[in-house]
Amino acid sequence: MTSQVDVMSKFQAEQDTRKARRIDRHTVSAIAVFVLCVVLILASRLVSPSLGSWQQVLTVLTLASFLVVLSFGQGLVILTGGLDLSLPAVITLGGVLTTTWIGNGPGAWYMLPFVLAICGGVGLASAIGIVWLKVPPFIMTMATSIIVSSAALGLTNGTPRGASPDVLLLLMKGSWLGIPAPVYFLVIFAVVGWIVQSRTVFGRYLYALGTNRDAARIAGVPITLVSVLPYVISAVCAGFVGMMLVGYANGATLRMGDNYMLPSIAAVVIGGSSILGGNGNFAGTVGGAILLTTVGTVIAAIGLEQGLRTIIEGGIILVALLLLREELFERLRGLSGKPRSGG
Amino acid sequence: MQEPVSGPAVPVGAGEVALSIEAIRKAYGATVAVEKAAMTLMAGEVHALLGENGAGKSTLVKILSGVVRPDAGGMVLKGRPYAPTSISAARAEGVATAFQELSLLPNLSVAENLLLPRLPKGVAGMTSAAGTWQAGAEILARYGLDHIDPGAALESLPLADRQRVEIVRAFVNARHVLVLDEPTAALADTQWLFDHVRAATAKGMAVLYISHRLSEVRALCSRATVLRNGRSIATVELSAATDGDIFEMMVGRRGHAARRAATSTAATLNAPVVLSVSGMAGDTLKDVSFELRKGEILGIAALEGQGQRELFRTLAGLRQPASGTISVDGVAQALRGPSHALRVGGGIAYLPEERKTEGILSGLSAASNIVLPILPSVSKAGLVSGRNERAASEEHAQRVEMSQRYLSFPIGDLSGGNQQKALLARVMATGAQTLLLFDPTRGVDVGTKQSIYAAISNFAEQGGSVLFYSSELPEIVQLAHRCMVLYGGRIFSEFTGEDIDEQALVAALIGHGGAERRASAGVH
Amino acid sequence: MASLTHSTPHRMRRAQPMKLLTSGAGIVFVLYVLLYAIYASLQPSALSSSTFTNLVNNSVPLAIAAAGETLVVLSRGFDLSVAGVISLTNVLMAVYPQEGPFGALVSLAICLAVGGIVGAVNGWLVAILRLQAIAATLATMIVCQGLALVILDAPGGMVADWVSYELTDRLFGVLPISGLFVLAVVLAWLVFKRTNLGLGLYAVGADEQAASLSGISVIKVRFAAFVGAGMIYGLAGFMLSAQTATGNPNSGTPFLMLAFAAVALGGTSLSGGRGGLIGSILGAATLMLLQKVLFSGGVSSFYTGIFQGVVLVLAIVFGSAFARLTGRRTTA
Amino acid sequence: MKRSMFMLATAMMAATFGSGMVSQPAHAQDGKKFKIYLSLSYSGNSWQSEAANIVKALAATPPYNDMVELTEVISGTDPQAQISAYESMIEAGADGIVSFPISSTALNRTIKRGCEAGVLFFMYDATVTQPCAYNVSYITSGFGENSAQALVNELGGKGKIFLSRGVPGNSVDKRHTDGALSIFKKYPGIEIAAEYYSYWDDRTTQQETAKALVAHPDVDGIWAQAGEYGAIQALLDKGGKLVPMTGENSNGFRLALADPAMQEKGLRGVSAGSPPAQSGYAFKLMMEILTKKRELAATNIEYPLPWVPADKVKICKGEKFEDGCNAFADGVVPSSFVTEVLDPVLLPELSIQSALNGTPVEGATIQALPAEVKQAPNEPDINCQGCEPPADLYHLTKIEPTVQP
Repeated sequence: MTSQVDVMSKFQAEQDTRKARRIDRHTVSAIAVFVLCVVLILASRLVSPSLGSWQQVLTVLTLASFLVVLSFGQGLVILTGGLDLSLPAVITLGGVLTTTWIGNGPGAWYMLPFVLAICGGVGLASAIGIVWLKVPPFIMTMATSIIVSSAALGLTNGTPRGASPDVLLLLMKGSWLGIPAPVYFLVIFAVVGWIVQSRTVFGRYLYALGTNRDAARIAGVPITLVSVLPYVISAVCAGFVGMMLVGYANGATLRMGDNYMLPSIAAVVIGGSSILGGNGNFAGTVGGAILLTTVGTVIAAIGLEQGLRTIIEGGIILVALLLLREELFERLRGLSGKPRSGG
Repeated sequence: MQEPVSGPAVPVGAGEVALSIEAIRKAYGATVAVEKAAMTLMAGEVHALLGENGAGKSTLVKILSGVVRPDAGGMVLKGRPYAPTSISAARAEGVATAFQELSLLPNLSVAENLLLPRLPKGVAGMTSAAGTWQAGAEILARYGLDHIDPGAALESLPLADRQRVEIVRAFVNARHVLVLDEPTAALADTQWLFDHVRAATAKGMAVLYISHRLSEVRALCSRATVLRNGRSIATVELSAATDGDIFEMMVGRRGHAARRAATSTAATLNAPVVLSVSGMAGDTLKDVSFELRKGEILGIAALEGQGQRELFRTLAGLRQPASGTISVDGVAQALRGPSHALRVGGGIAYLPEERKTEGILSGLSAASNIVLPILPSVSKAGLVSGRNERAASEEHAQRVEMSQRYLSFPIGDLSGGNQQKALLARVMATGAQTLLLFDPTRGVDVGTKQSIYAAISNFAEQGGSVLFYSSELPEIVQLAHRCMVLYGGRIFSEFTGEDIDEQALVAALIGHGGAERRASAGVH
Repeated sequence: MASLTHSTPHRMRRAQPMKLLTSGAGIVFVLYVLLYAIYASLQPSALSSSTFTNLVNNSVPLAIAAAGETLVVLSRGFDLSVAGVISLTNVLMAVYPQEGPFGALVSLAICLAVGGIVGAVNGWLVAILRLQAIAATLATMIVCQGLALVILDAPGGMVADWVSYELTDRLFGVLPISGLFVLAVVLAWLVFKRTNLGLGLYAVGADEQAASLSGISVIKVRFAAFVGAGMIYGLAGFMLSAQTATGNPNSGTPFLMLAFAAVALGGTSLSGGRGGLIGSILGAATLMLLQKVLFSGGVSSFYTGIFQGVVLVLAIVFGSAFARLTGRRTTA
Repeated sequence: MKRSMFMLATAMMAATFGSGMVSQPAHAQDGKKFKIYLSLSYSGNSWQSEAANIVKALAATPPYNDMVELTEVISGTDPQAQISAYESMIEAGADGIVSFPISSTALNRTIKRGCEAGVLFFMYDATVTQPCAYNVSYITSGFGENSAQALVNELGGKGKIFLSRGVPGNSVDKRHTDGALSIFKKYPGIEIAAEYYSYWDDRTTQQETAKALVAHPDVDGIWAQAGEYGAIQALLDKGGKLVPMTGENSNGFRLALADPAMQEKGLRGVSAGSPPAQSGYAFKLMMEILTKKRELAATNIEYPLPWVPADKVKICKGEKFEDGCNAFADGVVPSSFVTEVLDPVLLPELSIQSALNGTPVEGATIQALPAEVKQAPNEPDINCQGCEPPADLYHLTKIEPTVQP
C-alpha cells in the first residue's frame, strides 16, 4: 500500500499546477529598504550639491552604526513578541560605567566585558520579570529603565567623570583606507547579526517562539532560555552602544541614550519586521537603521525652520512606510498574500 | 432534546433550486485556488462537497460566505443573482457558514459570540447585557445546548462546545443555505448535529456539508459534488456511488479499502515496557494505570472530555499529575516539560490536538517546522546548515509521504493535510521512541489519512511505541494492537487484537454498554 | 443528548461585585486607595478638598490621554500620536484663545476636531492601508509635533482665562470640575461599550480574523478606535491647557510613555482584547499619586525612580496574582 | 504562597522606606529651621548637577547648616511632574523653593498659589513669567547677540555658518537664537547654511554637526549653544580643520580655545553663556531675604554674562577661581564640566569640590552678597507676560562690531 500511496502523491503533485507562495518577502523587503536609502541619498543632491556624495554615505554609515547595534537587540526582543524600552537607560549605564570605572586607564580588556556583563544583568532582571513574574514586557522594561536611570544618576552624583578607553577611541575614530573604522564594524556586525538571527539554532528558536509559543514549547524548544536570552543580548548591545558613544565623543553623559528609544523600534519595523513578533530579517533592520539616519542627514541640510523640517521628516518616514508596504510588493510581483487557511 | 428529530418526511420546498454557482474562478495572484467550480444546491437537501485538502473547498466556502469575491463566474440564490460582499451581506441573504477554523472570539461570552455583530438593544439604543444573555440562552436551549452558560467566556469552553457554538451560530443566521465546513472535526458525537441538520432541511434549508469522513457524508447527505485541483469534477448521487468511485474522483485514481494493520499484536504483548503509568490522577483523571510496550500501537477511545486530553498532556510534560507515577524505560520520571519529555529514556514526543494553535509555526517553512526539535543535529557550531536541514526534512517528510515540493513553502500556506503530515514528520524526526498522537487525522482527507496510518504502522514495526487517541473508531480498529476506553477519567475497559470491534467499543464508550444511543463516531 | 456531552459543569453567572474586584480596574482601584491611605498618613493635609482637587487637576490630562490610548490598545494597536495631538491642541489653545464659556466650547470643538482628524489619518494608514500601527503613528506623531512647532516655536501664549480658571475650580467647593470631564469620558465609554462597535473593539483585539468571520467590519472598528482615541487626546490637550494656562510645543512628549504605563497598570492587555478604559484612568491617577506618596515619604531625589519602577512592577505582579487567586481572567 | 509573597513585598517596602535611601526630614526641635526645597528638572548633565551641588554645598556651609533643611526633588522634563512637586512642597509648608523651572509658563498657576501661601520662589537660569516669583538669570544679558557679534567679527562679516541650537520649542533657546539672528541679519555676507538642535548635549551636538558637515563641508564658523565641545569633536573627526566658533562654558571648550595646537588648526572664538553659579546666587539672595538681611520685592534679577575670549582663558592652579583664572587643567574636571560655577565675588565660599560633590569648603562661612542687584529688562514670555520689551533689547554689551555690514 505504501508504494501505491507514493504513486498517488506523485500523481497529485503533477496534476496540481497551482503554485504556492515562496518565502522571500523579507528578502525583497530588505532590498527595497536599501534601494530607498540609495534613492534618498541621490535625491538629496537636490537639497544641497554636497550631498549625495561618497562622503555622505560614510557619515551616514558611521552614525548608523549605533542604531544598527541597538536595533539588533531590539529586533531579537521584538522577534519573540516583546519590546525593550530599557535601551536608553542601559546605553547610559554602559557609557557611564565605562568612563567612571575604566576611563583612559589600564584594565580595559577585562573591565569592558565586565561592564557589558552588568548591562546583561539588567536585561536578565527584565527577563526574569517577564518570563517568571509574567509582567508585560512593555511595563517590565519601562520599570527597569526607570530604575537603571535612577541608579546611574545616584552612582555618578549627577556628573559622569572620566574619558574613553583608548580601544574605544580606536574603534570609533580610527580609519583604514580612507574609510572610518565604524563602517567596517557596521558591516561585520551586520553580517554576524544576520547569521545569528537567520542561520543559527538560537535564531530559529526565536522565530518559533515569536510565531507560536505553545507550538514551540510542544516541539521541544527550550522556551525559558530562548525567552530570556533576547533581553540579555539586547541589554548587552545597548551597553555596547553606550561604549561606542563614549568612544565617539570621548566621554559620557546621563542623557546619552535618550534619543534612541523610538528609532530602535522604528528601524526594526521599517525593516519589515512585525511588531507582533515571529517574522523579520536583520538585513531589513540594518536597512531601516541606515534609512532613518539618512533621513536625518538630509533633514539637517534643509534650510527651513524646525517645525517644517520635523513635518518633512515625519512625511518621509510615512512615504517610506507606504512604499515598503507588503501589498505593494505582492502586486508588483503579481503574487499576493494567500489566506492563511489554505484552500 | 427540544427539537423533534424529523423523519424522512418530504422537506418544505423540495426540488426547488436554492443556490447554484457557475464557473467560479478565484486566484490569489498567480495562485489559482478555484477554477470552473460549479454546483447546484436544492432546497431541503444536504449536499456534500468532497475533495482532497487543497482542492479548493475552503476557498469555495469563503466565496459562498462573502469573505472573498470570485474573479469570475456567478451565483444565483433563490432565483436572484447572489454576490455577497461581506459576511453580513451573505447573512442578510440567508446564507451562513460554520467555519473549519472556528470564527469565535475567545474573550467574549458565548451569548455575545452567538449574536455578533449586532446585540439586542435595551435602553437608549445601548446593547442590553440581560437581553444578550436571554437571547443567547434561548438559542442554546433551542439547540439542546443548555449545559452551556451563555454568560461564560468562550475560551472557558472545551473545544467541542466551541465547535457547537460555531455551528449553532450558523444555524441561527441561515435562512436558505447553511454551509458546514468540517463541523465534526472536534465532535466525537455527531448525532446532535445530524438531528439539527435534518430538522433544518425539513424546513427547506439547503445544507452544504464538507467533511473528510465519508461515513458521515453517507449518513447525512444525498448528493455530493467532488472538487479536484479547484475544478468541480462531478456531482453524484451518493447512493449510486461506491467509496472507490468517490475516492477515484477525488484523487484521480482508484484507492483501496483500508486493511487491517495490526497483525503483530501477539509479538508486542511480550515486548519490554517502555512507558508505564500507574495510579495517575488529577483533574478529570482517576487512577489511570497502563503499560505501553515496545513496538505497540495503543489506541485510546473515548467520547470527548473523558480525560484523554489531560492524559496526553500529562505524558507530554505539559501538566503535572496530582498523584501517580510515570516510568519511562523502567525509570520513574517527573516530566518537567515537553523538551524534558523528549529527553527521558527513549524520548516521548507529542502531536497536539489543535494544529493551528499548538502545532504549526505558520510563518516558517514546512522544512523548518519539521526539523525544529532536532535543530542542533542539523547544525554545525550552532549554525543551521541549509543542506542538512533540507536532507533531514526530506527524509522525515518521506516517512509520512509528504511531497517534497511543499517543504520550502510557509507551512501556514499549506493545506490542513500537508500541515498535519509535516507535524507528524516533526514528532518522528525527534527520534523519540514513544509517540503521543492526539487525533492525528483530524480534519484531513482520505489520501492523507492513509499516509498517516502507514507512517504510524511503519514506526511501530521498527520498534517504536505509539499511544494515540482518535475520535474515529474505525481508525482505532484499523490501527491499534490494543485499545483502552476512557470513561469518566478512568480506563473503563480494554480490548486486544481481534477483540477490537466497533460495536464493543461503542458500548464501552458510553459506560457499561447499556446506552440506547449509538456513539456515532464513524458508524454508518 | 446533552447527557452525553456534559463535559462542563453548568456555570453560574458570577456575582457582579466579585467580577469587579478581580477586573483590572478593581485591582488598580484597591491599589489607589492603599496608596492614598499611605499618603494621608504621611501628609494629613492629603484629605483636604483643595489638595484632592490639585491632585485631580494634575492627574486629569494623563488620565484622559490614557483613556484614549486604551481604545487603540484594546483593538490590538499602538498609538504614539497621543504626544503629537496633545502638543498640537495645546499650542492651538494658547495661540488662539477663545474667551468666555462659548469660546471654551469653540476651543473644545477645535481640540476634538483636530484630534479626530489626526485619528482619522491614523485610521486610514492602519485600518485601510494596513501599515503597522506603531510605525504609522510614529510618523503622524512627528508630523503633529512639527505642526505644533510651526504654530508656536517656544513656550508662550495664553489660554483663555475662562478655561484656565473655571475648569480647574471646584463645584460647590468640593467637586473638582476637571474630574467631571473624566466622568464624562467614563460615561461615554460605558455607553460606547454597549454598542455593537464597542463589542467589536474587543472582538477585533482578540482575533481579527475570527471577528471578521463573525461579521464584524474590522476596518470600521479599527478606524473608529483611532478616531475616538484621537478625539480623546484632543480633550486631554484641552484639559492640559486649562491646567497649565499656556502653550508649549513639547507639552505632549511626557505623555507618550506614561499613557502606556497607565494603560498597562489599569489591567488592559497590550496584546489587545482585554481590559477597559476605567482601569487606565485609575492607572493614570495612581501614577500621579505615587509621586505624591514618594515625596511625602521623603524618598531621596536620586532614588525616586527606583521606587517608581519597583512599585510599577509590584502592582502588576500583585494584580495578576490576585486575579489568578480569585480564579478568573478578566474580560471587561 | 500568595500571602507570603504579599508579606515579603510589604516587608521590602517597609525596609526600603526605613533605609538610608530615604532622607528623613530632620524636624528641628526649635522649629527655626527654614524648609527649603531645591526643585530640579533633570539632573542628567554637568550643568544641572553643578547648579544643584553648589546649592547643597551652600546650605551645608555655616551658618546655614544650622538654619536650613534642604530637600532636593528631581522632576524630569515633564512640567506636570514639577507642578505636582511644587504643590507637594507648598503643602509640606515650604519657606522657599529654589528651582530650575521646566517651563516658563506652565508653572505659573501653582507658583501663584505658593506665593499666596507665603512661599518664596527663586528661579535660576530658566525663568517664569509669574510676577510673584524671583527670576535670577543671565538670559537677558545678551548671550546670543554678543556671541553672534564675536563670530561675525572673527569671520570679517562674511561666511557660511551653522547654528547649533538648544532644544526645539524652548524659550531659552529661542531668546538666544533671536538675539543672534538680530546680528546675523545685519550682515548679508553671513549665510546660515544649517541650523540644528543639540539638546545642549555634547554627543548630540557632535552627531548633528557631523550630519550638517556632510552637506556643507566648507563651513566657515559655528555659533553654538551648550554642547559646543561636541562641535569641535565633529570638526576634528572630519579631518582636523577647525573654524572660528562661539560656545558656552564647558571646560573642554575653554581649554581648546587656549590650546595653541587648536588655534593652529583655526579655532578662534569666545566662551560665554549660562553659568551654573546662578543657582548659588539665587539661593543666597533668598536666604538673605528669609533671614531679614535684605528687603527685596519679587523681581527679575540679571546675572552677568560670563565672557571669555580665547586670549582671556587662564587656567587655575587651585580649586577656586582666583587671580582671574577661569578654567581648570585637563584631568581635574571632565571636559563637559561647566566652569562658570564659581564666582570670586558672589560665591567665594565654594570650590570645585562643592560643584562636583555638593560638599562645603572646610572652614568657609557664608559671605554677604553685594547690596546691589541688577534689575533685568522685561522680555515678554520669558520673564513677564503681556509686557513691553525695551527698544534696545538686543544691544551689545560685551563687544563692539569690528566690521560693518
